[in-house]
Amino acid sequence: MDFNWTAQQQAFRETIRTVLAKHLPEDWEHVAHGPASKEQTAFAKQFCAALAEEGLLVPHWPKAWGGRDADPWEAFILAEEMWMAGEPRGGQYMNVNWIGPTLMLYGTDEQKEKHILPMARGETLWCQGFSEPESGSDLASLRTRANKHGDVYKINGQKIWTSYAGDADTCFCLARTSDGKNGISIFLIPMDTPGITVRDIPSIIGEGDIHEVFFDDVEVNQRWRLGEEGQAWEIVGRALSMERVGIPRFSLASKTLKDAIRLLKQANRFSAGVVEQAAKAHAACEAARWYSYQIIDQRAKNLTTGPEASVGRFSTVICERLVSEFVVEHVPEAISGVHPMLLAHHQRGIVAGIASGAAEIQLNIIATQFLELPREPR
Amino acid sequence: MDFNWTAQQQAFRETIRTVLAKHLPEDWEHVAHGPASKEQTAFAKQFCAALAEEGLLVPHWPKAWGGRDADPWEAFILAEEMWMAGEPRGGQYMNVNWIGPTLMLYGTDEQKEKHILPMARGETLWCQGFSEPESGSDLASLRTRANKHGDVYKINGQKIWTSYAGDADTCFCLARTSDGKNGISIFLIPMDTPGITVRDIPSIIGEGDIHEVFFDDVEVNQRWRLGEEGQAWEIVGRALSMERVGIPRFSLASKTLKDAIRLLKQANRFSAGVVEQAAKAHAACEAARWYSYQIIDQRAKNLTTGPEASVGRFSTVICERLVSEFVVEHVPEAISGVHPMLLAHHQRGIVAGIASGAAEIQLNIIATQFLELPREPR
Amino acid sequence: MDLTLNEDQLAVAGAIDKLAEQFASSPVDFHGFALVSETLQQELEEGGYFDIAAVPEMGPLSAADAIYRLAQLPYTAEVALSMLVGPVLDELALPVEIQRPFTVIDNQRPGRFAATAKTLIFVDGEKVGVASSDQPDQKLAEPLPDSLYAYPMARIPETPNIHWLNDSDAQRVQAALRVATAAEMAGLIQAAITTTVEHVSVRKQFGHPIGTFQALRHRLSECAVLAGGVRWLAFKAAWSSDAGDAALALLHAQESATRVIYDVHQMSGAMGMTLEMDLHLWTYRLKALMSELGGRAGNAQAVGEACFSSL
Amino acid sequence: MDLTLNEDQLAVAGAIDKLAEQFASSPVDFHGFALVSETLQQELEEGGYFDIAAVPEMGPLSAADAIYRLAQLPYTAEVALSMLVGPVLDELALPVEIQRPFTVIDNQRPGRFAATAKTLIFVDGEKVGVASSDQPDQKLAEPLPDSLYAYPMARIPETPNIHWLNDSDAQRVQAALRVATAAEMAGLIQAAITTTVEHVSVRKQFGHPIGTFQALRHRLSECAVLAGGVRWLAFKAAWSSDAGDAALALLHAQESATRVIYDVHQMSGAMGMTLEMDLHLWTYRLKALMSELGGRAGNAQAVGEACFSSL
Repeated sequence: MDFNWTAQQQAFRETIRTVLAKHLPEDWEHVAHGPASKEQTAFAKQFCAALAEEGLLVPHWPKAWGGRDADPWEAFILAEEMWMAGEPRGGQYMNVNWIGPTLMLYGTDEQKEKHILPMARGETLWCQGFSEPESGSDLASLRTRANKHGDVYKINGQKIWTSYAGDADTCFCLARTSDGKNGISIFLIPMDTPGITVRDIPSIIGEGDIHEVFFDDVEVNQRWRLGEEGQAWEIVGRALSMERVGIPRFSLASKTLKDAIRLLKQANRFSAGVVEQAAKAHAACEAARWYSYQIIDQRAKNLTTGPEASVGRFSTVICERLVSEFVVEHVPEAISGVHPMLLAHHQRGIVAGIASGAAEIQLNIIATQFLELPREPR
Repeated sequence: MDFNWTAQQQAFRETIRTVLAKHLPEDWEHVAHGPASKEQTAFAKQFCAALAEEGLLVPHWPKAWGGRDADPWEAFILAEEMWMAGEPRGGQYMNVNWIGPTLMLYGTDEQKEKHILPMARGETLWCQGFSEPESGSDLASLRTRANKHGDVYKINGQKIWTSYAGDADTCFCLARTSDGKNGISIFLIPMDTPGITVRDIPSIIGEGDIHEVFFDDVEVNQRWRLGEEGQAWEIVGRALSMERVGIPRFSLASKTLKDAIRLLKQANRFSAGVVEQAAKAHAACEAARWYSYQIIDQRAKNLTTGPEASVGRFSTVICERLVSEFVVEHVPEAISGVHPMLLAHHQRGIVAGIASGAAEIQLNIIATQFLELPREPR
Repeated sequence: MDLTLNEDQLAVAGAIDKLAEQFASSPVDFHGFALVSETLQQELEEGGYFDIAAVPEMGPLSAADAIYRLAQLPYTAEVALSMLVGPVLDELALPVEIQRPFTVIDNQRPGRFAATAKTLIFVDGEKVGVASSDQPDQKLAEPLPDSLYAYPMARIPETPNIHWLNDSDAQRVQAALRVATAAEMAGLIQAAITTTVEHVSVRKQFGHPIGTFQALRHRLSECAVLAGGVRWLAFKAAWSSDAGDAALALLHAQESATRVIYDVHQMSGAMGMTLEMDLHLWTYRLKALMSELGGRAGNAQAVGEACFSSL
Repeated sequence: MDLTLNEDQLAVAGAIDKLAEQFASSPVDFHGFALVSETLQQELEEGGYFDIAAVPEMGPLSAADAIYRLAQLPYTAEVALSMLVGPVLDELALPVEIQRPFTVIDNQRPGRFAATAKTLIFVDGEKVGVASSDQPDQKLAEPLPDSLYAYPMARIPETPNIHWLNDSDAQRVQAALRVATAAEMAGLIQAAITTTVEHVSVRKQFGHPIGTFQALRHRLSECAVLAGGVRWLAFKAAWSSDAGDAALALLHAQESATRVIYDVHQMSGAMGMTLEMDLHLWTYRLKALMSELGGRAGNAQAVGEACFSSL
């Protein structure tokens, strides 16, 4: 084992930091406040284009699609640095991590042509139409319907918790083409299609972050169905496996903890009891770090990653919790608007256990697949 | 509200302490080590007889049965002082708290004559034959059978976790006379009846504390069935409601915490971090205290006690946990045999969440009856 | 020992509950953090409720109970300090005019209701000072509209005319502040649990209300146990006015809130992130109180001094 | 970065697992606390396993992995200190004869294997001293057969010939002690979880194995997450030999153990109270290690100094 970065990995990290310093504006702290605020989304478009030019938007993609086949370590280092900087890519991180790669695997030539290169240039924003009012992380109870009439599907239903929907160009949308688990299909729907209505849901996380999306007789040509009818379960599973480690939340949590400690030291408020709590949060961040790196290590070695990925994800939930609690308890002014970056971490941190692949789902996977406990009676 | 004891209550507590000082031997700390060790059980017999003579064994019982109708507060003060002293009554606390009172309510004249006065004199030890290998707190799955042949029941089956079975005179035993929840009956069985075998289960709690009891064609005359056939569910419910608050564990936990703090102060080891943990444990003990007193207050005022009793019980589980953890972490030598009373608390404390009315059962009651959450699907 | 409210106290509780009815629901179109009701404050003022702690038949316990009840409303107002700390300041006969409402400026940090308070209580470790806002500086109060805390927050710049209390007065005021805060937290925790119970009883997953899932039921039950404990310790401290009891109550409130805040948000999922569910009104008030008056570490040390020094 | 064992390390792991097989079950008639195997210790000695930390291809990481694996056996022996602390003491070339096995006497408290140890390591805060047991006083070791800890415990009276280390040596030894203890705790936590998984998969309540109940599944899963984190931090610390990493690893081990011990006993119910289930072999070893080398408070302060002083 070697817990150090290679010289090349370190150099890559430095490159990213230099690029970030070059492209982030002076008042970035104030732009970064809400993960999906109008300001941040607008900035992300220009920033991602710049990143693409620097060769840092999709380095891990194949050359054919604008990348350079960088290994999983570099992809992850990139994700870490972006997340620590307040994710200036905004919602485009989804393109980069899984929407693009999923289209490469399952898309028709037409779909790839239309969508992948614009992603690689940082020009488009997508949103993810998975959750519905009566089905959170539970795809089986999906109710949005896509009924076929000739070459066209008419889509009716409602999505909720949709991040970026307010500004997205295209929706990666799940809808039911027939009953049962294998009756769900994927549609790539331009958000300006008639019949789509987006409503902002006011939220703690920040203005413009989450939405409801209503589909009212939305017509989509079958050319924009991704994969076969009913293939959604398989495709989404594959897409999620690309996201196995998820967002490197531990890196921002760890940075936030250190920022808070600095503030406390300046104010002479870093007393013994506070040190103890900080040390425990730090331990949780480091545990999450090594868990996450382990998954990347396995991926880099082309080993299959089993349920350990869920273990890693849950360890991140634990560390986010401890850091958030530490900041609120000891630097309470942080979320009174006095320290924008700490506020931004708070808004990102509170969703750690709730966002895609909620903590409970991870715990179920750990129980059944990792510990191999008997399954729950249903 | 008044959070102070009345002068009379305080005087009663003093009386008990004087009596304890008079009757507990010098080396009591070493006798008290295991809650049901042979030594402790032997001592309990002489101690309870003395307590009876002092009028302190069954003060809350009716005059007819040797008591003086003392109110629930006095009964609870008595329980607190006894438990804090390491429960020198041994297993006889069960007679006093619920076996005697249950026999008064449901016993035949013959049953009362035979059993109640000896209890009031501190002469007899009972054990409780409830748990079975495949049914912990879940009476419905009880399997011990009592088949009637003329006037006699033949009992076959197995009980487990039976405290005091090794020395008990009589077993308050549940057995199935027919199928279903209403097919369980209660038998008062002399432990020297042929066919009964007792096996010690070696345990952390202390030698001789828990047992398996095997019933092999044990014959019991129907005169010794308590109540009607199938009445067990009702009678046990009534008996448990007498035990609503359960053992005043918070009192010993609180005393143990203070003893540990004293030791730490003597050794100059009571530093800031330790103080914080101690303060949190203290808060939990006090929360459990007021919860428990609230139940007594209601009982003293003849008000019905609802699911708050379970809330109170679970608060005790929390305080026992924090105190046990505090002692192990900061006075680790305590359970290496260096401080017998702290060891004794440890052995008593670790079963807090497991013994009769396990924590999980309390949480289920709280969820359904107190919070009124929808019931679990079955 | 008598652990039931007396008749006068029950009458106050009943009247408070009645008064509270009109404030029981948040406006449908409210999607912010600080939902303040001046009417609530006025009605309490007019009803004479800010004086109950000083009335022997009711006393601070009755005031703590009122705080506990009112803290469960979606609307907030400066209630806790007026009810429990005001009467203590009055008794001290300080050379500062004591007028409602109050604010606490702890360690120079932003304070709740600081922009509208007429009496400013400064806390710095064990030191306590009082100032009237009737001075030119008052205009300098800097409101913080972007705060996530569900109280109106403001920063107060250095105020020159602080009257610092002597040690024994400071300890009395600290104790009252701690009890007031603990009683408020007890109500907030309770309201957060009530809101969550409603949510999980309705919201379904895998075809069942999520409130039927055992993992959630057990956690919520543990939260309920903590909530009641916080209330008991706050009531005891209000009754005794003892410094140790007060620190113990606030310690337990802050320790329990840490757990409850996390759990209720976990159970409420994305709904709890929205400003359309009231949950944040409780949890982001609780978060504002987590660090008050020493926070867990400071309150624990105060408990240590008051409760363990004789051991 | 490379987070997989190398071939040599894998070979050691395989050999350790093979050697461990014969010690994998406790004797049916054993109902005590300290289940010690001298054979285990001999075989490790004969196989040269106490030297792997000093072999460059394997190093302390390989030793930590071996400790982790062996700690999961029901049998115990003085393995951790011999594997990770012995080599460090050897390197220091002290004027004390360093012989296996070792014991730690922390703050004058009873020590594990103290009655049979040949080298005594005294820890008092940050101070570290070493003494050989080849002195007449050794006979004074006072075994504590009534201890609930599942190690053979003994008290050592004041030993006059302690060689106290200089600060930098003391820090190195402290770090090695902390890593050894953390690695052992990682194994013990894992074993406690494994034993509990077996138990709850079989034991039924209300007609279903209790391992099917969601409340329990989620708690046990959280324990598993903690267990793996403890292992990672112990491995990282073994690899880096850094004082901060070492304190961090032990802090996380002690913090996680607090939670896991409670949960596994809760889930094992009365069975876990018996000496017929092996659970106490893990939990009462963990309890013995909760207070070692500063406990959570002391290790957290050490983390603070090592990791936060540059901030």
